Amino acid sequence: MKYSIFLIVAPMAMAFLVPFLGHVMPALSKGLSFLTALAGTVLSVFLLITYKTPFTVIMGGWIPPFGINLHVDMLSLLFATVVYGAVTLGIAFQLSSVVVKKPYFYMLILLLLTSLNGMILTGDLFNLFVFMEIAGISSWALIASGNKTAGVRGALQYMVVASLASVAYLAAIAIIYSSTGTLNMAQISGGLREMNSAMAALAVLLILASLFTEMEIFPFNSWVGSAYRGAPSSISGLLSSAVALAGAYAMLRISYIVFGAGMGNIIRFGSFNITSILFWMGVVTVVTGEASAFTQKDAKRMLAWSSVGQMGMILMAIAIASEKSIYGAVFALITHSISKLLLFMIVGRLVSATGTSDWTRWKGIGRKNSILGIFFIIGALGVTGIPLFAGFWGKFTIIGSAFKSTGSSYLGVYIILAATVMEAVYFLRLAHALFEEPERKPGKVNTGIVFWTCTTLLALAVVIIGVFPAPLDRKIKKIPSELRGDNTSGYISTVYKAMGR
Amino acid sequence: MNKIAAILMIGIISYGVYAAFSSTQPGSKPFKRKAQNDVSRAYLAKTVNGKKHSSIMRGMKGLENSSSNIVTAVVLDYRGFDTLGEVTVLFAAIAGIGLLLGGQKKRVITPAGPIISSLAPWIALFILITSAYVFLHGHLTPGGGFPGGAMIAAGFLLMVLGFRTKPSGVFRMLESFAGLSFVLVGLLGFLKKGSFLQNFMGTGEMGSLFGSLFITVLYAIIGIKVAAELSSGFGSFVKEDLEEEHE
Amino acid sequence: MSPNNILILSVTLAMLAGAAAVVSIRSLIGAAILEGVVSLMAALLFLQMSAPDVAITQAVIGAGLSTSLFVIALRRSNSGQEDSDE
Amino acid sequence: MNNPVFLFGIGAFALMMIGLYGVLTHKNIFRLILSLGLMETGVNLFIVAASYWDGVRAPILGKIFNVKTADSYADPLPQALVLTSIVIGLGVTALALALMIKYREGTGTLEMEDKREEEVEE
Repeated sequence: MKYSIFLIVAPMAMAFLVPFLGHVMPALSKGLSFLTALAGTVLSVFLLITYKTPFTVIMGGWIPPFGINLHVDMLSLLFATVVYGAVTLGIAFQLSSVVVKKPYFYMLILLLLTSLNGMILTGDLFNLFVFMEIAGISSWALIASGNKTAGVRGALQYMVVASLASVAYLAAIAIIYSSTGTLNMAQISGGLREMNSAMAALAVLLILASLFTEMEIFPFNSWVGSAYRGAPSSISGLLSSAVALAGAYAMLRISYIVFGAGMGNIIRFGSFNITSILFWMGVVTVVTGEASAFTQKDAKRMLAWSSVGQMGMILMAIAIASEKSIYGAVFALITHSISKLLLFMIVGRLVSATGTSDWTRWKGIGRKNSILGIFFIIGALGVTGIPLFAGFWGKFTIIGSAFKSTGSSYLGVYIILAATVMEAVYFLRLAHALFEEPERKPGKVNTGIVFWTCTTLLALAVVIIGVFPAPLDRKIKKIPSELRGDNTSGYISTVYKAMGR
Repeated sequence: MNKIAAILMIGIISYGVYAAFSSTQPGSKPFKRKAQNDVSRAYLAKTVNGKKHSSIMRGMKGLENSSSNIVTAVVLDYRGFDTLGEVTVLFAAIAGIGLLLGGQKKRVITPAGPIISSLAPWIALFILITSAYVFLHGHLTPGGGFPGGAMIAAGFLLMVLGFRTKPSGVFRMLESFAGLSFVLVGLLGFLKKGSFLQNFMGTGEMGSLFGSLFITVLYAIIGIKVAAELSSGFGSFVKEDLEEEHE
Repeated sequence: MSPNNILILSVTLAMLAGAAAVVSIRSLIGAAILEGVVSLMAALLFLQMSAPDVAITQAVIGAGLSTSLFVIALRRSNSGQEDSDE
Repeated sequence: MNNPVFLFGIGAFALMMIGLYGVLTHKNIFRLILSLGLMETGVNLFIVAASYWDGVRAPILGKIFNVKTADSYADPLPQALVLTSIVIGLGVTALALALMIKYREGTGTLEMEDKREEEVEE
């Protein structure tokens, strides 16, 4: 089980190898990048299948809190698997597209993969910061690699916001470390309650601000539109399905383990209550995200803002903090990643076929490429959460948990339902345009065996999860109890066991 | 954003920080240190693995690590994984620069004036020796691989300015090689001792130059890597710079 | 106030004055060089806080390399001395 | 004022706020990067200052180190963190400058707010 370090180390080692190979044989370095990601996917699936109880992997032979530890449980393994799967398909998609990229491009994708897995697995607050910075740097470079000014502008906007976020995060680390004397997440969880409550509230607000940037929560998401639009389509897909996923993971982990020792027990610091802040940020994000998506004529921007809306919904679920809502949030995150990656792949090909990302000029493409159009509809239904498609279960559970909760959380039901209607309208509007009578003869969409393999896999996943959610359901059901700190298989007790206490 | 809004925002933040720091509720706070905490006390007294010493002397053997500079011990031994991440950050940044700025027109480099070009090699040699000293003594004195490597890169920048030296692909190779060796050292620890980046070379005499081989090896790798990285990355800024001057 | 505190206070004030100049001065290249001065003052403060490792790193990387990088990048981006911001 | 710890803390915080002012008021990318650099320096000072206390020695063990005197040494962990953070800051700055050069090549300006949208094709 300690082999889970290879989830982080293998792509890192491969990335270090690329400049060497890129000098000798560029093609080989690309192929090996893909194979590394594929091997990592296999490893993560293997770990997921053989998984029994949470465990802690120590680094450097030093027990936590002196050394850094990785924490592997169902939540981190599931997310690592999704990230690996998404990146593997993303690399395949990029390899099969007409635009030839330099070996460095694949190297940066591998570094992104490394850092996202590091974010997901680490149990140390500062280590999380280091991996967040690697993720940031590699994604800025990748966004700008589209060689278009829009991408460079998006990357710069992202850079400025993310740098502010990392300063806030470091300031929070300074406050937390000098008051509690530790950086280990499990230990901080106890230490935060011994802190002066105003100080603790300040630290928590600073951390929340930086995590909101990773997770694309309003008002920290002004960069989203231009970054997604200017990036190459494979990268936009990865930003939505892997980077935002890792951000949401960090949010889940930190808000349950660090801020509150377990479910439904999110800490109050004096009169300051995190739950309501998270909930209202989520509401505002859903409303603004879906409204911006609704008004977009640019397909990539539309998908980007739709991701923002989904992240807002997940933040609301995190804030409701019941066993059901956690289940719903994890389910929705995973299915959102799958469906969005599918949509971005299709949109990417449509953009390269028509030379524009304005979807009103895509009229009639679906008539000539009907399977592509059907796949688009499957992806759209998956994101929207129509019954029999993957997104349904997550959304359904979140709405159910909002029904059961009292107070302002009840409002979540209406917000999510309204957002679903808006999503359905703007996706079906686009899908309708695809099958409309064309004004001029639509161009040929460049497809190929690799593209069809990727999209078929994703579309099948959307449908199969929608119809038979049972296998995924069994895995996700374990998560709420593992997140809880008070039982023997919970996060905190696992780490404390590794500390020898 | 206009200036008044900015000042208003800064005022709000400052007030919030002031309110938090002046809060009189009970509990621990930064800047008001309680007795030194467990973690750093264990680092200083080298008692992380539970073995207690009444005092530590120069020349002592069998300590959990024999670095007298505790910051170095933390950076490379106790929290070595962070440092691997840090090295990767630089690597990613330089790769990004290569992706964005590399592969452009042919470069012409103009030589600098006579004073710089005659002095450059001597200064560069001096910098090289100093930086080697800095990263070999990382476990004894302040300094280490990062400043040492950065100094070599500065020396190299001087060479670029002084001569017609062109930064070549050699640096990328060296960087690649150094990064791989870092991971390899980590994996050897994993294979021999069971934990990634664990010290598998043993510890020697505290306070001697080659007493902590593990740290010296890692700092040498980091020094080479940082030097190669910064030289190649900054080379790609400089090259274009000189070329534009020429045109 | 001990002499040491006076030294610390003057270095801090010099650092803050430099920082204020960085955000307000018109010349871009001047701002870049002042940023180096701020880094150097910060390195002195690190030294005062008994952190010699950090001080050396800050001096070499923050004051040395970053500043030269700023200047080189500014020349590379071929911009004039004037800032059109005001 | 007699305790330099607060001086360090206030200085670090003021540096961060000056940097934040720069980030909020400027549209010039070069100035944004410089202001972010100021904020990074400020937060690094803040990390070390938050765990510093008066009259400690640098965490480099002398000839004889007694466990009882551990309190007279500065806390090594924040210093290690800042070491990491400075190098990360260098990486971020370098990449940001490369992005700036690229932006300048594409638009001919260093100002951020240029709203002109161009077609993307892949």
